[in-house]
Amino acid sequence: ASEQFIGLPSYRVGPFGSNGASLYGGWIDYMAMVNERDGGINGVKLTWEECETEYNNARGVECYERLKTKGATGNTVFQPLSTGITYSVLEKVAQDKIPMVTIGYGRTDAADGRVFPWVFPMISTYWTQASAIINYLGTKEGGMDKLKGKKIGLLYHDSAYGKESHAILDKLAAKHGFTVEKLAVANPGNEQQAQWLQIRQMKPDYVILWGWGVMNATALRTAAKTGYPREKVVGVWWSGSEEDTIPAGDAAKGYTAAGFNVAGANYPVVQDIKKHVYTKNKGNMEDKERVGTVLYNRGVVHGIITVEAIRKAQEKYGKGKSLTGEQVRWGFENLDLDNKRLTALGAAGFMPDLKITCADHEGGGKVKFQQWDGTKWKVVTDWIEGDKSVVRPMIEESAAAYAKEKGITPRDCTKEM
Amino acid sequence: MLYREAGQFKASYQEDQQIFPIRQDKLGFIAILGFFFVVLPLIASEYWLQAILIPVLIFSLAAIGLNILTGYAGQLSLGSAAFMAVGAFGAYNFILRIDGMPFIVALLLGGLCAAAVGVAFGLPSLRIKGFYLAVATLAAQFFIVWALVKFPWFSNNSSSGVITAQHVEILGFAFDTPVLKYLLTLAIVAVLALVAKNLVRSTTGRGWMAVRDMDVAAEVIGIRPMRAKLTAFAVSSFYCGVAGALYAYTYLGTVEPEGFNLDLSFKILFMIIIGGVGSIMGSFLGAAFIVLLPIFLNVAMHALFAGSMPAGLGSNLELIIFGGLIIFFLIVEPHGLARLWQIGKEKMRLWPFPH
Amino acid sequence: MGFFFEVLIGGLLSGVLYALVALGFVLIYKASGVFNFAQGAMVFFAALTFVGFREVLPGWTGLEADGNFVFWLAFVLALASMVVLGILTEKIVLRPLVNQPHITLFMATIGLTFLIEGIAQGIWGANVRGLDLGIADEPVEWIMESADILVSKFDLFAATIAGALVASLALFFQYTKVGRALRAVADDHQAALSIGIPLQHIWAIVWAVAGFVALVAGLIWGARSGVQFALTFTALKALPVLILGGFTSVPGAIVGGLIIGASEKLAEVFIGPFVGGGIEGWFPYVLALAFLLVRPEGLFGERHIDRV
Amino acid sequence: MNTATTTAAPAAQPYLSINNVEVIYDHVILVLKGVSLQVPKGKIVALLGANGAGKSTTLKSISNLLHAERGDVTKGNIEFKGARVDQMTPNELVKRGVIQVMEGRHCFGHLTIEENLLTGAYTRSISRSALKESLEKVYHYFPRLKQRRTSQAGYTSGGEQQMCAIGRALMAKPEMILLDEPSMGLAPQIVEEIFEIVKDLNTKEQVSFLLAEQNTMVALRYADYGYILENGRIVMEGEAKGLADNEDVKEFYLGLSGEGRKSFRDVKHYRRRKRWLS
Amino acid sequence: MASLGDTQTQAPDRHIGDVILDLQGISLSFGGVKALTNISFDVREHEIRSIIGPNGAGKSSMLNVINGVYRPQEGEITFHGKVRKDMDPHRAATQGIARTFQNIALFKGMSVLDNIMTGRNLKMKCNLFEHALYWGRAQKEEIEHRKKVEEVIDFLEIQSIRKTPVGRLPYGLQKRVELGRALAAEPTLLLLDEPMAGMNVEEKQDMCRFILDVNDQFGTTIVLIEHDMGVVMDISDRVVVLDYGKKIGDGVPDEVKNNPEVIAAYLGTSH
Ligand SMILES: Nc1ncnc2c1ncn2[C@@H]1O[C@H](COP(=O)(O)OP(=O)(O)OP(=O)(O)O)[C@@H](O)[C@H]1O
Ligand SMILES: Nc1ncnc2c1ncn2[C@@H]1O[C@H](COP(=O)(O)OP(=O)(O)OP(=O)(O)O)[C@@H](O)[C@H]1O
Ligand SMILES: [Mg+2]
Ligand SMILES: [Mg+2]
Repeated sequence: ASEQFIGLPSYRVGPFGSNGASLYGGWIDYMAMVNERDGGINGVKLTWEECETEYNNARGVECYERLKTKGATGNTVFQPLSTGITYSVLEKVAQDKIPMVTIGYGRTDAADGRVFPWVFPMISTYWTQASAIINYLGTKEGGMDKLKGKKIGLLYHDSAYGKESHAILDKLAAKHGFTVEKLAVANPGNEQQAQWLQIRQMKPDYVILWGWGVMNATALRTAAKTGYPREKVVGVWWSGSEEDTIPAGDAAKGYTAAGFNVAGANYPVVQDIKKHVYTKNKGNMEDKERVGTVLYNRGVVHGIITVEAIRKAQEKYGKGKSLTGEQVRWGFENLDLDNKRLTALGAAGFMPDLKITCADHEGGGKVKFQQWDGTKWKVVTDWIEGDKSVVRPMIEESAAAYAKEKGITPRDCTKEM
Repeated sequence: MLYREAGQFKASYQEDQQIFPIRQDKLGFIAILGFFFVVLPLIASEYWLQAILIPVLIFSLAAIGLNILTGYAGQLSLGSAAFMAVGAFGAYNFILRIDGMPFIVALLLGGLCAAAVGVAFGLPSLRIKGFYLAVATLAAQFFIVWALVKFPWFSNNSSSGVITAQHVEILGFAFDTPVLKYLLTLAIVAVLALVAKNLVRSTTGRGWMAVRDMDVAAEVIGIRPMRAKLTAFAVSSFYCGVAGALYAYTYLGTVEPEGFNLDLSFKILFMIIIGGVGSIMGSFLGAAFIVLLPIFLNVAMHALFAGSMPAGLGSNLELIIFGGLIIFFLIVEPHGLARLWQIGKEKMRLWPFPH
Repeated sequence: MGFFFEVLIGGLLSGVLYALVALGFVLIYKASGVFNFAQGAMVFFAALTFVGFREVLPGWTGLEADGNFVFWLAFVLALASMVVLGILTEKIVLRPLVNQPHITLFMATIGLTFLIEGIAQGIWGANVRGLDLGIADEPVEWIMESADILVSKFDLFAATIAGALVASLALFFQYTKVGRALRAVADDHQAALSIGIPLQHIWAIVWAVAGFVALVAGLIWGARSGVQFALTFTALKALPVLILGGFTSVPGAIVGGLIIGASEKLAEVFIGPFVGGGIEGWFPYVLALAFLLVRPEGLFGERHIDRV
Repeated sequence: MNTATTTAAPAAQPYLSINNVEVIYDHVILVLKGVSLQVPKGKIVALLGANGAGKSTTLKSISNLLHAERGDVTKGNIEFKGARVDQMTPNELVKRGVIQVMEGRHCFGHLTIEENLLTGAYTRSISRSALKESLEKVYHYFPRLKQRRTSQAGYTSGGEQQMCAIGRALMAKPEMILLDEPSMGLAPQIVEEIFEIVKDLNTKEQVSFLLAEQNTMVALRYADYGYILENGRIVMEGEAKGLADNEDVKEFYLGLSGEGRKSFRDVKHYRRRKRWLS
Repeated sequence: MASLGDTQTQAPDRHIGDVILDLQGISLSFGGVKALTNISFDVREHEIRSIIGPNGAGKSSMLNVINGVYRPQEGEITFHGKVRKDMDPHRAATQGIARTFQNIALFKGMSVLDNIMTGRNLKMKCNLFEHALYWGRAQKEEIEHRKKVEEVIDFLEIQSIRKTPVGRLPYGLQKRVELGRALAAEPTLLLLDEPMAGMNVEEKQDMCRFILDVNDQFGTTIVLIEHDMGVVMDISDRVVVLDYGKKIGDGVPDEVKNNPEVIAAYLGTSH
């Protein structure tokens, strides 16, 4: 039978090994499940190979190059789950005609598909997320107008990743009339006494936690130490997993975080994985307890999107064929996961519906908010959408600037079919 | 009679001063050069060029830089990556802000920026020695990276501090394919390596080594420790800077300041220690070793127990073996691969015993 | 003003925790003139082993999970592992490299770092774990009420332990024969051998002690921010403390810790805002550098002798 | 050429004996080419020879300090009181009473003179008073050290360091001392003193000595027996008196030619050297 | 010691010039330790001037003062008619003072050749960039100096070990190489700190030969510290005796030798 190869530049050691294990675990499990349950996509078996990047850019590039030529048609989608690696291969993917999907990380302005045909920062970019968070706070306050005069603290990881938050929040602050107090936390972020004492001084109404790795747990711990109510701390999705709350212990209770996927093992899709994969113990997770955690499910989302894109592409380029990266790219660009489809996949409410177009490589832009009750994440909102009217122009502006710098002429999407 | 002897030596000095006094070595070296310049580009796959050869060359250059500072001048430094960053962002801004700026010039200017910064952070070395200095150089490491993230000017106000290297073009000729990029890198590295070799076998180099081995004595015979150390910092940082620029332009294309983090600095340090402290050739060996070993292990792991072992365990095993091998090599030859190679040659040449 | 003191005290307390990690470096440096890069990894390894045992022990022994007994049993087992680690390190790594240049030994400890990290995560897995020592990390009420200054119970507790550890070790080095021998070894391996100082044993001992210190540091830091790989980064916090206090001085570690801790916090709060914050990463190093320019061997380090 | 057994001074049991030892540095540099020598109990044996002959190497191979310099004993065996010592750690050796005073001082620079001496007694577990006693003894031998007791060894003068090194060894209360160039850098009368001390220990406490010495004149004056080492081979041996009278030794090692000692001014430069080997 | 008496008569009648180095009332102390107290003596051109004295008397410190490694608290140094409070090593070197050290201070990591080449350092004019290219001037210069260095090597008869790393050499040869490094600088004033320690008579004879040759062939002035009385008395023109940092004797060998104070403090009865 024909096969479809997918290269996995995973990281299972080093500071983020824990996250990598869950993310890639969920993703691999889903693909394994598709193979087991449906015998692949229209009979096309999914095959994959991991390549350890240690979350290191150079290693990532090596993996990219190594995986590129593997399998029947070479690597057909690249998802490094590391913004750094994303940047490092940004130009290569275009040359090699391999679509790169960066769900919930990576280069934000790549959402403009006209300038970045090969890059798909799907579901929601950092900017959309930021505005979604503000919208959530608005609803908490009972209306966006209520945000006027409010003071919002931004505790961000002092790095490229953390700085993504600045521009958008400033814009939103101007629009809604609240103020943003930015507090940088030096990498790795295992010391935040100073920042939280400052927060204790300035008494913000909310604190947005824009962290990564050990910074999150430390933040919650220190918040508790300085007596700042966790209910008023809202995290981004890279701060909203069990890996962040468990080490914080009781300090995490009441903390809320955004997520473009939710925690929980009782969604049909996860159940299927257990049924078809773990009972045959072909599961990838070393500790099964973590099946259904936020990051694991995020991995599953990666799986779903990958598989569905391939499925879509097969409709155009021939069912049961193994496709090239270029063909799969078309699949991504025309991906349409409406709620009907999601329900069919057993992922209704598990992830937001999304529709990718030539111009918009982001799609959905929706997030849910979950609260940590001390033992598990509880969903507390429905899907909340970011403010596209603010975000989209920013994206296009930034993308245009890039296009200019690089001498790229944006695609004319009216011509694309 | 002194005179006569001198006369008869005269002819031989030039030869004696050459990099490869021994004929076999010279031929071997030429062969190697030929292989890298002519044969490899023809046979090497894109993967090898992009993912192995180019980085190895670039890291070799950085390693040479650090070796000049640590190996020859004896100033332990943990800030190499930061100086690479200066080089990269320097070159980027020169090309960005001065139109018509030739690539090579920008490269060198980037290197010079790094050199300047290097000298600035080298000043403490006049008073501070050994590991104290090493830890002090961490100040450079953290501060520079922080500054690059913090001040958007360096990254042309990109929202995240990331820069995307412009396309490499020399005299209107674009270096866009892997082979061309490889050749460009190779050429630059080869030339700079030669320059480094010249420096270390000249008065400058002897000055460095003298300061390294015993600065009091050095001062007494008229070498200025301060001058030697600072030139070492400057040259070293220059090399790191150029390496950094290449790292951005011929290797990754897009770089973020965090890319030049402490890990990278340490990696370069491994390279010179494993390769051989105080040896240009060692820098190459070390770079190759440190870049290739983890990849090799990763591939080997997959080949051996693909699937049969939990992925996490595999990665950790790689780490363990990597660490183990480093220790093993140090025990076998504390002075690095270069020395190992020498001893091998000695063994071949002069057993049982010289005269 | 209250705020100032709040920051100051908080800084001092964190400083003691840095000192705790720095201590491990000092021990080994004193004993062998080696800069033990693996200290951070040892902290991680120790903490992970502890929580690991704590997880599996109930399964093996049928004791209830968060009982005192399990806690101490796990502690003992973890300590034992650290001792074994120390002895193995001496046998496999140091002994063959005796009398080699420092940079070589330094490199060896880097290799050791990879080994330890690999082994630790290989055995116990990469999972991030929480660790609760039973001391709540919350403000001390009466200080809070009387002066509205926030002082964390946990930090006080940690500081006490660290202080005690430092004090006892300082005494040990000053007044025992082994202590003296250690300093001798650091000066000249070969000479030490020649007069019959058993390097092997001494190093084994020191590494074991360093392992113990690492365990304590690991527990305290693990309780603060979870037991995870990032524990290895605590080393980065310790280094400036180290050079400021002097590689060879145990009391130096504590003093350096206090200075670094306090000033870095104050800087972050009062200077940070003007330069965009996040200066905690480099400020301690620059500060230490400034100190070094005045005292090239740190506050209490031994002067480097070059005599002709 | 193992004449040692035949001519060696009559010793009840072979005390320290080195049989046909070969030493290689760095795997390639062959330094000792089958050296055999014996030190009888309670005797002073001198090991003479030019620079680079291998004296220090011989001593280090006995005290097992070679591996610290990446040198190995590749042939032969070394016995002390009938037990092989090749595999012992230096620590065990010192415990058994064999200690080496290394060439070139090797004091612990950062320790004070007194601390240096105290570390010397590391292997002995003795009372404070006993320790004090041996300390006093050393000070009695080297009054100069007492004056400088509190200053860091690294800052003391060359000779002071030399004394410190010897004193440090004495602290271990050894029964066999390997002295490497004790007289180096010492003022004449101190040299005399040191050799007096050697004699003293030797007669009073039956300490045996193997001393590598360049100062042949003095060495032969105090030694009972002597070996001459050249290029890693023993080329001559015999009773100290006998050696001192040997013509070649006179010329090359004592600088005495036919008509007594020559002034250093008059020594001819291009004199070709007579050698036993090659 | 029969021949000691007539050393002076044996000395070739070299013309001893006038004072080139004059030290007045030099005092130096380290914390409590008084290394030198109010020492004055001079060195004449072309002469061999010895400093003797018990261990810790302050001989090496004296040399360190002369070439600026130590800065005396009191006193003044007159070199080539220029009066100074103290020297600094670099200036001393540029003015033609070279030295060897008591505890060998060679550059362990370098070959014999390179070690001696460093001695030429001050004479080299090329800059970093010329070195980088190693072309034309730089290379010519390198080769010229190499020639000079080879002369020194031949002179000291160490051709065979040219390329060996000095760390591996036996003690005696290292001393010789160190002398070579000093000579390579073509000094006018050469300071030798116990150049013959740890040598046997034969090697000492060679060393003496070298010193004497340097002295008459290049007319180099020599200040010598040595503990071997035979050597000192034979080859030196004048001897100054230190004890506990004080000067207790100064003059031609015979005077010194018979100076009771000196005998008591230093020579001991055996001489
Ligand atoms: N660590 C080493 N590595 C390589 N060669 C060495 C080493 N140590 C000594 N040698 C060589 O071994 C030979 C003997 O050295 P050794 O020090 O034993 O001579 P020696 O008789 O003690 O001379 P000296 O009287 O100068 O001390 C010398 O030629 C020396 O070059
Ligand atoms: N840098 C220093 N710091 C402290 N004390 C010093 C220093 N240099 C020398 N001394 C002391 O000054 C005194 C003289 O030292 P110096 O080395 O000049 O003696 P010396 O005459 O060379 O003795 P030797 O013949 O043993 O070399 C010694 O007591 C020494 O301890
Ligand atoms: Mg010797
Ligand atoms: Mg002296």
